[in-house]
Amino acid sequence: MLSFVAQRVVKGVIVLLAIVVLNFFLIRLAPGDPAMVMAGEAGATDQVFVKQLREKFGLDKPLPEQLFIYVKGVVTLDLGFSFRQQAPVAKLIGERLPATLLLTLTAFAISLALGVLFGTFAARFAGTFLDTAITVFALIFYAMPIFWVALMGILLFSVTMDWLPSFGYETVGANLTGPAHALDVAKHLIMPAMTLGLFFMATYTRMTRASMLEVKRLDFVKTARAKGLSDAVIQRRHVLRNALLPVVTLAGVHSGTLIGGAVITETVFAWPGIGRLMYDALLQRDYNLLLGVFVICSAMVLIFNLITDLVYRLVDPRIEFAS
Amino acid sequence: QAPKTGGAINAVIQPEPPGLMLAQIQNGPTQMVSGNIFEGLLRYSPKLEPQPELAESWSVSEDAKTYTFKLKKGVTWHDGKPFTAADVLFSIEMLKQTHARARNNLAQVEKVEAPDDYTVVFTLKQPFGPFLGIFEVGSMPMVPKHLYEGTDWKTNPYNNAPVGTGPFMFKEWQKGSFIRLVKNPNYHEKGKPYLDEIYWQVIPDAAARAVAYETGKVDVLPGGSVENFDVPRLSKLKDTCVTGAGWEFFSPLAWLWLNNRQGPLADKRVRQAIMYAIDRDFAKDVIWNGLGKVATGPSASTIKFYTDDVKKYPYDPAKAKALLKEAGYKGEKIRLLPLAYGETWQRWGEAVKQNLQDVGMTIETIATDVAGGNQKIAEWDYDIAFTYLYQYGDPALGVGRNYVSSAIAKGQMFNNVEGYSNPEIDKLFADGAVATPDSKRKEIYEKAQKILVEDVPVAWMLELQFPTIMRCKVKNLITTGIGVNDGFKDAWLDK
Amino acid sequence: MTAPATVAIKNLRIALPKSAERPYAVDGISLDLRAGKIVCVVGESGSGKSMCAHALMGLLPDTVDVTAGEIMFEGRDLLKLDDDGWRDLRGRRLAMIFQEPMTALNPLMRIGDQMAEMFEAHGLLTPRERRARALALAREVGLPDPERIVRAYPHQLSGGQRQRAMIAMALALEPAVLVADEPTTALDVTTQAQILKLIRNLQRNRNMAVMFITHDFGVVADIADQVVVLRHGKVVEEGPAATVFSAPQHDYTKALLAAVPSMDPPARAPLDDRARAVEVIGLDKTYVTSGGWFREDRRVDAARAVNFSILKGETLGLVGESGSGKSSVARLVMRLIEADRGTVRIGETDLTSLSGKALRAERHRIQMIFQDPFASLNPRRKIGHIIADGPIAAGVDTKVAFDRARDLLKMVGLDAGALERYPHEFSGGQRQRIGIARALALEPEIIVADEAVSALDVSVQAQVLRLLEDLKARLGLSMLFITHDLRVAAQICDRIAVMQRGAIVELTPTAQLFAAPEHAYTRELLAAVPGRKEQAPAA
Amino acid sequence: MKQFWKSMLKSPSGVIGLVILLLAISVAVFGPMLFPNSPWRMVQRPFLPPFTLSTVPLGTDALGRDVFAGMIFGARVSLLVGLVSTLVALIVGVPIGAMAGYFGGKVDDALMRFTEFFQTIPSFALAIVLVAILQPSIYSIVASIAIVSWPPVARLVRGEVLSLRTREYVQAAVVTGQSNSWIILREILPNALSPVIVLASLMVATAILLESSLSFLGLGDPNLISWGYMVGAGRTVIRQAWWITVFPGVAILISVLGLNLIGEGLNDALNPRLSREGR
Ligand SMILES: Nc1ncnc2c1ncn2[C@@H]1O[C@H](COP(=O)(O)OP(=O)(O)OP(=O)(O)O)[C@@H](O)[C@H]1O
Ligand SMILES: Nc1ncnc2c1ncn2[C@@H]1O[C@H](COP(=O)(O)OP(=O)(O)OP(=O)(O)O)[C@@H](O)[C@H]1O
Ligand SMILES: [Mg+2]
Ligand SMILES: [Mg+2]
Repeated sequence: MLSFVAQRVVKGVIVLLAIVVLNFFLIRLAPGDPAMVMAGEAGATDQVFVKQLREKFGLDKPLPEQLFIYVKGVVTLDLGFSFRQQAPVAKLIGERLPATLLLTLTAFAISLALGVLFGTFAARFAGTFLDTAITVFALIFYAMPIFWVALMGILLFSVTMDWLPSFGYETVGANLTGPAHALDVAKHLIMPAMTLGLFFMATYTRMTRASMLEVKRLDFVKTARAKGLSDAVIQRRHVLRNALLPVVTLAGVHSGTLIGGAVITETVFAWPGIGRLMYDALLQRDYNLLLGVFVICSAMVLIFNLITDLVYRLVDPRIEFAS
Repeated sequence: QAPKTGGAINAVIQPEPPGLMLAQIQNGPTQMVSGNIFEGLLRYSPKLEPQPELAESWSVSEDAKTYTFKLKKGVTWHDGKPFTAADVLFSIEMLKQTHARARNNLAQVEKVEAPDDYTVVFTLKQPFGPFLGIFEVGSMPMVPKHLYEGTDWKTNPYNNAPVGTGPFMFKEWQKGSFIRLVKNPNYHEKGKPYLDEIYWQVIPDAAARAVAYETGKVDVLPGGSVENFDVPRLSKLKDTCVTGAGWEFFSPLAWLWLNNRQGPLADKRVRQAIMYAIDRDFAKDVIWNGLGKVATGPSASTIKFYTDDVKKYPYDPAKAKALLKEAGYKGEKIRLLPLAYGETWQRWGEAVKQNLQDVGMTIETIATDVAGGNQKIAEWDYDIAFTYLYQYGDPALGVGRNYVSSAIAKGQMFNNVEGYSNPEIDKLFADGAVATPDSKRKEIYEKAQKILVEDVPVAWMLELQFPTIMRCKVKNLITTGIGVNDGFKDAWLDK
Repeated sequence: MTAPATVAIKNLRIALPKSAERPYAVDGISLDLRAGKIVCVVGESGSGKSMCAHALMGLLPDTVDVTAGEIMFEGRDLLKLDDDGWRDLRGRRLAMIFQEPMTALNPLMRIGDQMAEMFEAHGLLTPRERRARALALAREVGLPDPERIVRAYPHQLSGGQRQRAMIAMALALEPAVLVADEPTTALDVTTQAQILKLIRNLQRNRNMAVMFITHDFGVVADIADQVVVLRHGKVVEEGPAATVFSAPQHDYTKALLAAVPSMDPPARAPLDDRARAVEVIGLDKTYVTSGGWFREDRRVDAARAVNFSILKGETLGLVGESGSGKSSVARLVMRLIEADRGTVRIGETDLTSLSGKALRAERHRIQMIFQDPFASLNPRRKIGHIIADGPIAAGVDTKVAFDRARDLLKMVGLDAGALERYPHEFSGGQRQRIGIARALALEPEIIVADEAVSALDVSVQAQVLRLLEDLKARLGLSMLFITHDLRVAAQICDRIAVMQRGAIVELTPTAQLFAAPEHAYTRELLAAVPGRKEQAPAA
Repeated sequence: MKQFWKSMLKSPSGVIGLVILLLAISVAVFGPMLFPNSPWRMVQRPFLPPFTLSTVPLGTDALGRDVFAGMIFGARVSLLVGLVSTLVALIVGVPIGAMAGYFGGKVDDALMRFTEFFQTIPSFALAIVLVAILQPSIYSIVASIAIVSWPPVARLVRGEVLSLRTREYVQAAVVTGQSNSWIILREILPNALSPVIVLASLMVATAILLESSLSFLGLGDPNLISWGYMVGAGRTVIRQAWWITVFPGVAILISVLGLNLIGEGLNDALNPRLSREGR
C-alpha cells in the first residue's frame, strides 16, 4: 500500500515535470508577452519601458536559461513570481484554490449522487417510460452549453425569483461569520455547483444504468436470489456495489476535468477560483502564473486519480497493491 | 441639496486590476480604484481647466518655462505622515522609471526643485503648451517617499496595501471577488469624503454584471462595464441615472490602423475608399446604441484645437468602389484585426468586414486575444486593425504620437504603427508643442488636422462614449473631466 | 418407488421467446425427486437441463414463460407462488449450487459474509451466531483453515474451494432439496472427484433430495441413483442408474454412452526407428508477475526442464491437472511465448534461435488447433479468409490458396459454401473442423492440439477425434495432444507424458501407463477419473 | 453488418438519433446551396423578432443579420468541427492505443506515459491554451479539440487490444505466420471497434459543445459562423432578444441529444449480450 502510493507519487512527479517543460515552451509560442500586455494597458509604450519590463520578468534571458530557472524553482516547490500581479504565484493560487475546490467538489458530489440515484432508478425501470424520461432529462443538461444553462439559471433564480445570488462567493460587505457565513457561501454556491454538476450528472446516470443492467445479469445475483434475499438487499448489496466500480473509475477521470472545466462556470458566476485565474493569466501572458496553475491542476488531477485508485482498491478486493 | 454622509457604494470593476500601486501599474481598472487612494497635484474640470488638488495654486513664468506649485498644507498620508514637496520630488523620480506616459510628459522638464516644504518649481527646457495638463492622478500620482525610498519598488509590501493621500484608504482585497476601500477620516478637504466605504466588485462576465446591477447588488456600472446592447435596457430601469460625462480628459477615439507600408493600403485612394465604405452612422446607432459621435479626424471634438473644417467622408459605397477601381485594387486579401474587448467590438469588426466586402474588398478576419493583437500591431503584421486611444486633452499629448515619423518604432504600440510619414506633419506637431500662445497652437493644429484627414493615415471611426450607469441616489459621482477615475470624494448617497 | 416424491415435476412446459431455435426449452417434462436420492439429469448442451433446474428454483429468466405443468413441493404448486413465497422457500427449503464457482460468488464480499447472508435472508440468528455458523459450515465442507477463509474474498480461493463455499452456503439451512447445475464442470479432475464425494456424503447424511445436472457420463456413473436423459426439451429415457447404463433403451442414450471414450487404450502399432519430428530439450519457463518496486515478485514455474521428442507420425499426449503447465509447454513449442532456457527443434531447424521474418518463414511447419472453437475463429472474417490467410501470408497465390481451402473443407467434412460464411453460422463441432482445416492449410509437419476437444459434446468430441486420427494417418503428421481427460488421451495417444507443477513426471507408452502407472501422481490422476469404477470394476 | 443495422434500427433511441443526425447533416450539406446569401450580411433592422417577416423567419440579431441563415451555415461548421475533430482524435488515438496494447512492455509504458501527460492537464484548459496559441481558426479549433480528446480513445483501444491480443484467433494468426501489422489491422482492430464507435459518437457531441464553449470565450473562428458562436454572441442580449441564442442553442441541444441517442443505440446494437437478450 505505502509502496504503491510512493510509486505513484514518483511517477506523478515525472509527469508533472514533463508538463512543466512542455507547457513552458507551449506558452511561449503564443504571440505577445507580458511586457507587451502591460505596456498596452499602461496606454503608452516606449523602448525603455518594454525593455525594462522584459528585464524585470527575466524574458531577456535565453529560453533554456529561463526554463532552467523555472524548473529549478519548481523542484524546490517555488512556483515563481507573477510580475503582473506582483505576488508569488503560490500565494495567488493558494488564495483561489479553496473556492475552486469547494465548487468542484460540491459539483462532483452533486453529479455523483444524482447520477447514481437516477441511474439506479433508470436501471430498475429499464425500458419503461421512467427510464426514457430520466435519460432524456439527464441528456438535456449534458447537451446544453454550460454558459447557457448558467445564464438561464441566473435569469430564473436571481432575476425573476430573486432566490439566489447571481455572482460571487459571499455577500460582499455583509461581514458575516460562523454559521451565517457558511449559509451565505452555500447560497452562492448552489447555482454554480448545480450548473457544473448537472453537466456531469448525465454521464454518471448513464454509466450507472448500464453498469447496473450488466451486473444484474451476473451469476452471483442469481446466487443471491437463490438464497431468498429480498430484492432491495440484492439491489443494494450485490448489484449496486458491483455496478459502482466503473463509475468510480470514471469519476476519478472527471474530477480532474472538473477543475479545468470550471473556467466558464467561474466566469459566469464570478466565482473566485483558479479556472478564471488561469484564463486571465493566459490572456495576460502571465507565464509563471499560467504555468503554476497548470502544475497545480495537474497535480490535483494526479492526486484525485491516486485517491480514486485507492478507493477502487478499497472497494474491490481483487486488485492488489501492485503496479 | 446638501450632501449626506454615510453609506457604502458597490461599484463594478472590470477586469480585476493586477495591482493598485498606481505609480507602477497604469491599466484602466487600477486607475479607477486607485484614483480614490492616490491624488495628483491637479484635477481638471469637464472643460479641462486645471483645478487645485494637492497643489493649492500655481503660476507660470513669462517665458512659459518655469511653473511654480504651492502645495496644500496639512495634508497627511494615510499613515499619518505629512505630505511635502520632498514627496513630489521623489514621486517624479520614481515615475520617470516606472510610468511610461509620465516619462514622456516630463521629457521637456529640465529640473524640479523644492525651495521649501510646500513649494515645487519645474523648469522646462523649452515652452511646452500642454504642461499644465499632466498633473492628473493617473498621469502623475503622488507616492509616499518615506515608504518607498531606498526600497525595492517592485517588491515593496506597500504595493499590496497602497498608502496615498486620497479620500479613501485601502482596506482589503479578496482576489477574484472584491476590493474594499474605507473612508479616510483625516482627509484634507474637511467634511469629505461623504461615503463610508466603497466596494469594487469583480464580475468577469458582462451579462452577469448587468444582472448584478438589476438585482441591486451593485450601484455603479462605470463606463464600459456592460455591453452597449444592454445600456438602453438598463437605463430604463427604475431609479437609474445615466451620464456620459467624465470622459472629457481621455476623449477615447476609435479608429482603424491602416498599414500604410504595404499592399493596397499604401495607396491613399484605397484608404479614402475605406473611409467612404464604412457605415459609421450604423456603427454608432446600432453597435454603440447611438452613443458617441462620428469622428471627423485625428482629434476628438472635446479636446483643444479641434476643428471640423476638414474633408468629409460620408458613407458612400459607390464612391469607395470608384476609388478602389481607380487605385487598381484587384481583390488582394486584406487582414482585419478586431479588438478583443468583448462582444461590442467583435460585432463592430464583423460589421466593418461586411462593409468592406460590400465594396469589393477581400477581408480575412484574424482572431487574436489582446496580447496577440498587440504583438501583431506592434510588429506591423496586419493590414487593418481596430484600436481606440485616449487623447489626454491636448494634441501634443494624445494625438501627435500617432502620426509623426519620429514615432515609428517597430515592436511598440500606440505610436505611429501605421507607418505614415510626412515631413510637413512632423514639423507641425513639433512646432505645435512648443508654440505660444494658444492662438498660434490652434492655427498649427488645425492645419495638421486638414492634412491628415486628406491623407487618411488611419481610418477614424467614432468618438466613443462610455456611459456610467448608476442608481439615482448616488449623487455627485462624476464632477471632473476624469470622471470615475478621479475618486469618489464628492459622491454621496441620498438615502 | 417406495418413498413419496419430495418434489414432483409434472408436464412442465417452458416457452422460449419467438425468435429462439425451438418453441419450447422444456416440453412436457415430468420427473420426481425423492429424499435421500440423487437424480442425474443428463443430455447434450441446450437440451433444457438448466431450464428445469431454474424452474424449480423460480429463477427462470424474464424472457421465458412456463405455459403448462406444475411443480409440487410440500403440497404446494411452486409455479403458483408469489415473490414472497419464493423468497421464503429459496435457500431455506430449496437450495442450488451453480456451475461456475468464480462468477457465482459476489467478488466484493467476504466468503463468510456471503454464507451468513443465508441466515440473514430468512431472519435467523443474530449476526454473531451467523458468523459462528458460517465458520462451522466452512469446516464441515472441508475448507482448509476455516478461520482465515471466511474472512477471504472469492478471488483468493481456488476453484475447488469456491465450489465448497457454495456448497456450504446451499447446505446452511438444511434444505429438503438441493439442485446442482453442473457443479464440477469447471474443475479439474482431482478436485472434481473430491467435490463429488463431498456432495454424496452430505446428501446421505442429511437425507436430501438432489437434482444433479451434468453432461458427463463418468460423473453420472459415480453418483446417480436415478438418471433422466433429456433431448431437445423432452425426456427420452428415465430409470435407475444401473439399468440405464447396462441396458439403455433409447437410441440417443445408446449413442451418448457409445461416445464416452473408454479408459482402455486400443492396441497401437509400434513406432520404432522413425525420424524425430520435434525435439524439446530442457525447456524452462517461469512467469514473473511484477510486484511493483518495493514488493516481491510472484513467480510460477510453468515449465521445468521439460524434455521430450515426437517421432514422425506419432501422437504424444500431455496430461496433467489444471495449472500443471500443459498449455505453457504448447505455447513454448509454438514460440507463442519465449522460453527462459531450452531448445525446440523441428527436424533439423532450431526454432528457438529464430526471430522476426525468419521465424515467420518456419512457422508453417508446426501448427496449432485451439481449445475453444468459438474463441479461435475471428468472428469478423469469412471462413475462406481464415483458412487462406496463412498460405497467402506465406506467399501462395490467392486463388491457389482458396482452391486449397475448398479442398481442406471437404477433407474435414464441410461443403465449399462454407468459404463465404462467417464463424457464427457454424456449430461448435463444425467450427472445430474449420480450426483443423486452418491448421492443415499450411501443410505442417507437426500439429499441436491444446485441449482441442474439451469444449465439445461427447458425441461431437468422438467425431472430431476420429477425424484427427484419420487425417494424421493419411498425411503422416506428428501430433502433440494436450488434454486433461485421460479417457481421450487413452484413445488417441501413442505415448503419454504426465505433467505436474511444470515438470514431466512420467513418459511412457499409453498402454503401459494405464496398466502400470509408475509415478504416484499418475496414479492419483487415474483414480480421479470419474466413472472409473463403473467401467473397470476390477480397479 | 446487416445484423448490425437490424439491431440498430430496432432500438428506438438509435432510430431517433439517426434521423436527427441525418437531418442535421443534410441541412449542413444542402442548406447553404439553397441559401446563397452570406449569414454575415446585414439584411434587416437589428433585433427583429422571429415570425414577423417571412424573409427572416427566425428574426435578426444585433446587427440585423438573418438568424435562420446563421443556423443553416452554423450547422456546417458545428458538425464539421464535431466530426473532423473526432476523426482526428481517432486517427491519433487508435494507433497509439493499438500499439501500446499489442506490443506491451516498454512500448506500452512509453505510450501510456505520453497519453497520461495529455490526460493530466485539464482538457478544457489545454484546449483554450492551444487555441489561443495557434490563433483561433477552424483548423486550430479542430486540432485542439482533437488533441484533448484522443487520450480516452487511446486508453480504450489499448484496453480492448490488451484483452483481444490473447484471444485464440489472434494466436492462430500468429502461428500461421501473419505479420504484426496484419494482425493488428485485420484480426484485432475490427473486433475492438464497437466500443470505439460508441465512444466516437459521444465525442462528436462533446466536440460540438467544446467548440461552443471556445466561441463563448471569444476563441472561435471569426470568419465562420457556428451555432456556438451564435449562442455566445447572442447571450449578452438574451434579455432583449431571446431568439438569437435560443434557436442555435436548441440546435446544439438536439444534435448532441441525437448523437447521444445514436451512441446509446450503437451500444445496444454492438453489445452482443444486449442484442442476445432481445432474441
Ligand atoms: N435466457 C434465455 N432466454 C432465451 N432462451 C434461453 C435462455 N437461456 C437458455 N435458453 C434456451 O433454452 C434452451 C435450453 O437451455 P438450457 O440452458 O436449459 O440448456 P442446458 O441443457 O442447460 O445446456 P448446457 O449444457 O449448455 O448448460 C436452449 O435452446 C437455449 O438456447
Ligand atoms: N501469462 C501468465 N502470467 C503468469 N502466470 C501464468 C501465465 N500463464 C499461465 N500462468 C500460470 O502458469 C501455470 C501453468 O499454466 P498453464 O496454462 O500452462 O496450465 P495448464 O496445464 O494448461 O492448465 P489448464 O488445464 O487449466 O489449461 C499456472 O499456475 C498459471 O496460473
Ligand atoms: Mg446449463
Ligand atoms: Mg491449458
